[in-house]
Amino acid sequence: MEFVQNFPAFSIMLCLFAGIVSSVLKKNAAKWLNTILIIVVGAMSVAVLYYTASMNTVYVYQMGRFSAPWGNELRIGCLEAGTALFFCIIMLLSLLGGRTHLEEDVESSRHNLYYVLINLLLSSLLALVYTNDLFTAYVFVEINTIAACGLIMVRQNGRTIEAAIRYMIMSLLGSGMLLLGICMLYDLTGHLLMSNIHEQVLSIVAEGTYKVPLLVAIAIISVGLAIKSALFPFHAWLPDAYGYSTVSSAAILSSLVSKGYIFLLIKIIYRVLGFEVFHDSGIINVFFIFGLCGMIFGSFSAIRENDIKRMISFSSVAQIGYIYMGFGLGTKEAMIASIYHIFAHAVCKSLLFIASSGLTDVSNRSRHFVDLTGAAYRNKIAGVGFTVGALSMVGIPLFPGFISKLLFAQASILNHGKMLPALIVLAISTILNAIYFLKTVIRIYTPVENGRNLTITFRQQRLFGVTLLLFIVFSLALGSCSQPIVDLIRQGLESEIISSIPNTIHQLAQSLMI
Amino acid sequence: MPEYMLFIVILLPMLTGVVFPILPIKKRSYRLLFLEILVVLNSVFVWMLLLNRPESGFTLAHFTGDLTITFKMDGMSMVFAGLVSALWPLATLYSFEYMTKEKRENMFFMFYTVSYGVTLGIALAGNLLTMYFFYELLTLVTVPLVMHTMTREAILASRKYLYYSIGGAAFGFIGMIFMIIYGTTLDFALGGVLDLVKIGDRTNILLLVYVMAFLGFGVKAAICPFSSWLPQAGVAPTPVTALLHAVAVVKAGAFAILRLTYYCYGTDFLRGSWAQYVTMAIAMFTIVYGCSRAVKETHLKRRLAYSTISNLSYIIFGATIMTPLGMVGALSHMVFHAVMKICSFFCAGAIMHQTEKHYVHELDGLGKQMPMIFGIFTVSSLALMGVPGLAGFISKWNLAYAAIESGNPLAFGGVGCLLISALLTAIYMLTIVVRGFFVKSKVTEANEKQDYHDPNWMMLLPLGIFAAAIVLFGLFSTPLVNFLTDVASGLY
Amino acid sequence: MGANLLCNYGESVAMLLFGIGFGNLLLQSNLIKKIIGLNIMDTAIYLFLAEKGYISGRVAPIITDGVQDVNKYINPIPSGLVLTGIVVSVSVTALMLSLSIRLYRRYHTLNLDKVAMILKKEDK
Amino acid sequence: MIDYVLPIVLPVICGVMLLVLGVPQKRSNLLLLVSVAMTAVLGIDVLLLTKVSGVRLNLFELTHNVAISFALDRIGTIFYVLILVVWCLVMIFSFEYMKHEQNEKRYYGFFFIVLGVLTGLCFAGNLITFYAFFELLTLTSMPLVLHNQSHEAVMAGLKYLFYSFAGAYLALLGLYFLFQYGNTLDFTAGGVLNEQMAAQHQPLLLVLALLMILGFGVKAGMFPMHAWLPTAHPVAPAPASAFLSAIIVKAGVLALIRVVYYIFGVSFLRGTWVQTTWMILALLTVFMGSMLAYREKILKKRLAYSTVSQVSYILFGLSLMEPVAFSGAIYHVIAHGLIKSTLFLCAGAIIYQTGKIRVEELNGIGKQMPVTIWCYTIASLGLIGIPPTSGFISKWYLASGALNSGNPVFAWLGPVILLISALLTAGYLLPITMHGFFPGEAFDYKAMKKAEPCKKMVIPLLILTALSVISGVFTSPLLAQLQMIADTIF
Repeated sequence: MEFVQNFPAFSIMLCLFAGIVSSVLKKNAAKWLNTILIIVVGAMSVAVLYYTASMNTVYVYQMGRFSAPWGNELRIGCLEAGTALFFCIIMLLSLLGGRTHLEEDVESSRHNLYYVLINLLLSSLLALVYTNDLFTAYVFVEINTIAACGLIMVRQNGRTIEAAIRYMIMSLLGSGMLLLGICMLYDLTGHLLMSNIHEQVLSIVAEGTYKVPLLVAIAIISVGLAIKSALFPFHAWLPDAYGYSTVSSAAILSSLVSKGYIFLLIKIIYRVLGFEVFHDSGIINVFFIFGLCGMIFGSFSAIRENDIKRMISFSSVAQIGYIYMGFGLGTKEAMIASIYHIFAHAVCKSLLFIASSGLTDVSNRSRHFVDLTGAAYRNKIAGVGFTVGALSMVGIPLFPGFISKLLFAQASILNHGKMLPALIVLAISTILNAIYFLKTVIRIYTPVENGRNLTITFRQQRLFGVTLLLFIVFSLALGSCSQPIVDLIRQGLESEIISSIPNTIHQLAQSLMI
Repeated sequence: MPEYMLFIVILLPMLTGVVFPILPIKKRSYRLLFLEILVVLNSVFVWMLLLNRPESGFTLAHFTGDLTITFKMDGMSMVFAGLVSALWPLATLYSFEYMTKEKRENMFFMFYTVSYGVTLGIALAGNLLTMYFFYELLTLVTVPLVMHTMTREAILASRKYLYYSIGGAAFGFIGMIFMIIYGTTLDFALGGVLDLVKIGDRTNILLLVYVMAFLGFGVKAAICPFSSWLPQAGVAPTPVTALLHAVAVVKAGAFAILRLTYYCYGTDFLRGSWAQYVTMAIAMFTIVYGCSRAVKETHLKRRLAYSTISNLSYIIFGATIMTPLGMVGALSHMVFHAVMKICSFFCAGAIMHQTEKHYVHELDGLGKQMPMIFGIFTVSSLALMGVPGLAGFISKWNLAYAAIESGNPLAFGGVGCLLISALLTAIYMLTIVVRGFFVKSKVTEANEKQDYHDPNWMMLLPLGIFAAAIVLFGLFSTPLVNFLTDVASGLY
Repeated sequence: MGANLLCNYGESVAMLLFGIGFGNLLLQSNLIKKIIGLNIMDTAIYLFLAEKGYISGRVAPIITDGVQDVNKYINPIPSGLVLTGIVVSVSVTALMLSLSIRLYRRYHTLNLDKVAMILKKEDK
Repeated sequence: MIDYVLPIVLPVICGVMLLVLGVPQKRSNLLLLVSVAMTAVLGIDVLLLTKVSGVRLNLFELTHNVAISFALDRIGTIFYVLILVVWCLVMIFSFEYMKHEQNEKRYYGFFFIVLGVLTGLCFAGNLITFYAFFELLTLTSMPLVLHNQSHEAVMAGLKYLFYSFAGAYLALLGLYFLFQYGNTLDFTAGGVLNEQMAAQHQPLLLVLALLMILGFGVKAGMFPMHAWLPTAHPVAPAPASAFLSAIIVKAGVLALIRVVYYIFGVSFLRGTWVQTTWMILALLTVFMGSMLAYREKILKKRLAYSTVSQVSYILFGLSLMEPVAFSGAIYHVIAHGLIKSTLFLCAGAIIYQTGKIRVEELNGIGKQMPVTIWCYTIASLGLIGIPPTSGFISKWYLASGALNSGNPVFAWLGPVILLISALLTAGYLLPITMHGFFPGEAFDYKAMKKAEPCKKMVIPLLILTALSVISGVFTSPLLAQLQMIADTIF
């Protein structure tokens, strides 16, 4: 039992405590605490990742003194660790990038509250990533929701309140359904730990009893999480929520929060139900169709927008459509592609949000395309950042978007039935992405004669500039050397499937107790 | 030559272009001299590569999986790279003079030179992925050139160009994916790399995908439903229109189609299938369509652009014949049309540069005042018509020979289309010549007589060289055609 | 089918309630009513859980007069879940209410559609 | 080599020199220069013509098996001599005539170039070379058409251009296929078709043959695509239109002879539907041309229409694919060449002296310029076919050829139509003579003054007229030649 194995639990705890502490801290103290916290958690995740990846193990970490099937467990594999690390990086960068805006959007008395919310959010995300217990998952989903809602409305104006309320309502519907589904599963299997439920589910399916209730439970859970992660028909709340909150909130929400739910869904698909069971249920076709529709309609509404932030938000509807299409294809490769796309989209979307904020700064705070003309000349680094993000979204080689496109396409060919629709919609949505993103790029690189707007050089915004540079480097790295990441994901998924016979791990858990 | 030179010749122009705007040299002529020297140097490298060719390829990086960025010089690469590297220095020289009347030339020359490297990248790509990569890149680096004037129409044109190209690439992408899955390898190999065992009974889907990819790459080659970006892109400065939208970019599209047809899917798989008929029919239609639009068009550069559309489909028609001879025809028209069309475009550019006249009906009687330009223009237009003794005749001859030799009835029709379009070409080109030489200009009576004259040597030298090349190729094409035949028979 | 529904009526009622609450939360335009719907929904789930946890003829899992026998008590876990759930729903409800107060202060209405209209006006 | 290349290149060089070099503006110097060049060219041509050997010369290859090759056979020689004669006479005529036209320099330049191209056309040893020079001929003769750059002239020039190219491309289509289905493309009497190929693809080849006939027929003003001729010829300066109408039209005839007799071969085409179609078209053109000429009021246009009909005499003769008719056709080539140039030059002289272009203005013209009108009259008689002019001989052979062709319909239909059109010819040519010499009472002889053109114009007229008569009288040597040709190809 290495010490490393405690790190996940520690990190969750740390975040919670930090949240509590920083509620009484001063503004800057809270800021630094939060920064350090994220860095520390990231470092821990690196350690865990290294440990799990090198040993190629998946271990269960028992919270409290009750052992399975009663106690509460974490399950840590390289995929979880990697995701945690990734979330930390994105969150850190988004916060750094949006810091100047935070100063303007939030009155300084509330800053520490903001960081409280951030810390809670991080803890809930980590919990969603690590937990092995469905009900814990539900609780942290709620925490996540509350924190996210706070992040939306920390910037005080009517828009944000309305957006926050809409967001709350939708996600409450979602979590209600999730809870109901969990209860049904519990009813069916008598367990709350994922691994135990999995065994039971397998036996149920083997016996062939309880077909309908199982299907209903799966459906309810999937729909609930789909609502929370803004899959196409349920995306009404998204544009306002992302579009009007402060920058770093928008970046974090779009790139992390929804991804947390999706990751939970993946865990449920793989661990609770087992991939085959999920595959045999008809849900994947629903996911497939909704995903395709999302890819198309999201892009169309993005094309109609003439407000840059709302446009970016709509594009994330389309991108989430990609992910669910990957689920719907129902092959392992497609699942890998989806997970990779979670990463790729997270990087690019937060990059886009932050860069766009940089662009709006130099267009006297207006977010309409007309005023953005030539913004890239006034704020060069932001222009470059936006261009990189846009190219990645369109799927130009060297950028992560291309890799995920590649993976999706390759995966879709293996599924003969869904191949052609998937491929064609991929191509079409590429065109649509090109239309709205590159239109914007051309717009911001179109010079204007009367340069009355102020110009911001790199010196005036060191932090912002450095952050964007980091983002760009990060996304390029993700895009150009994607092979290790793909391998990591594959290893994670497979190792989960291997280790869902949890005997060895139980002994480990026993040894943990003493 | 060592393999890494394959990468050097791609990298060098890119670096040059990127460095150019921040060059510490102040005096314009020195800057341009520097640029020209580097471009010429690069072309020299390319030709050295052509003369002693590295047998093996050069792998730059490993992409995901077994996908690599690889450069290799096989026959087609030799043709395209040689063509591009021969034209580029001349075009650059020409643009020095031309750009004196345009703004922001630093930006212009930057992207102009970068696109040289990217085009070479397409030419030297050793596998489909690499080619796709540079293909997308080419779109991106040429868009700033299209929107260079930054007028409203320029921006609209560049947008359209962008959407069309990206969309096309998206469909080409599908074809690539299928090659990844169903091909034994992604590397280009004459005769195709399809794994027939894997395909099994799914031939029709593969054919469908081939047609998709054909259309996708065809967007850059301006095949009919997707051709409307090309005339609009004519708002770019003439060096761009001439070199990129008559040679580099559009030929890259044709090149990609040739690669796809002969090196990836393989002609044995495609020949006689419905896919061949569909693609050939599209090419034939485009041939006629482009010409007839050109006849109606009165804007000089747009007219030439439409003529480009139809001539590109000559190449594609050759490609869809799907026999080695067809490939010879396609390649020869690729080379010859490049020279002819860049020549005529440069003449148009010179006319616009000297006289600010853009429309055909404004050209009355200019032939007297700038005989050199109009003489060369006459040569190029006769060549485009395919008058024997000039380059155009040879390539058309090869195409028709291949079409008839293939014995494919649709191809016979294609020969007919070639001739119809030849007639239309005569109509829209010779009217210009006749106006220039034989029509008294009304303008001179109307207001005072301006005296226009031929441009200076920077413009005339390239034009002269091109005209000479046209005549030379027209008279003694045998060595070149032999070389192309070797390429098509996979000797390289 | 009908017999099933009848014999475990508790679950049926829970589902009914859940539907009602869900509908209210989704369809009501008045915020307060929405929140009430939310609570109904949660309560329905707790009822469901309680039903699941209950084994007839046993008592709540609180050790009375030192009887340690497991067979005497009902399954404790659902009860624990219900408790946790109540905590969560309370906090969420509090948050919603505070939000609606803010909204009311700003727009003097609790009707989301009206708010949306006002916002549109603000944009113009 | 020299004896083939020099006659082609030399005139072209002279022409290009004239075009590009800064030639003296003073007219007399220009004429001096031109005449020197002309004598040089003619001298060399004649010299080489005497010592030219029939051997084939392959100059170089454009691409695989696509050689530029020359070989001068009898038929070529006949055309070549005709061209030389008419060319130099017309040149002499132009010296005077072009006085009242602008940029003569260009006119002479292109006149030289055209001679070079025509020479190449006669020397061409295979179809590709022939085709090359055929297209060049169109390009280089266009400037003669639109010489006075009036709008209608330019339009006529373009019309001429596009019709000819359309025809040329039809021919090119056939060329492409023949390259596959023929053993070679060198002109060989009796055809070059590969037997089993021809057997396999007979329908295709027949269609191609028809297309090629139509295509080259354009230049010869054959029916479906004849409309350019009446537009293009009259707008040119008179000597130019004389040359166009007398010689350049014959390039189409030569092309048809080459294609039908030296590529496809008579044996392949005789008795097929292609032959029938061709006959019908030719006869149709004969009749229609005469009718239109009859209704036409402007003199030069009338002559142009008459060209349409007369050239189709030749085509009809060729289409019979029968030795006698063939001789007749070739004979008519010569006759029509001489006569039509005479007529056009006369028209030119009239215009030059009096500026009158419409027929009804020409009352009493014979009194003003008797020599001209006499030449005109004799020429017209020749065209109508009155013995002893050359026209009579040719038509005689055509008719007899038609009669012993053994074709049930055309054996009698052909001669009948020829006869009718001869009457029509008389109808549209002779009135000018009559009204010219007998203007009637209304005509006042006071106002009339002598307007005989100067020698430079009259002498060519006389020579041409004389030639047309002579060739009608001393027929045997020429007929012997034609017999020999016929023996090779039938």
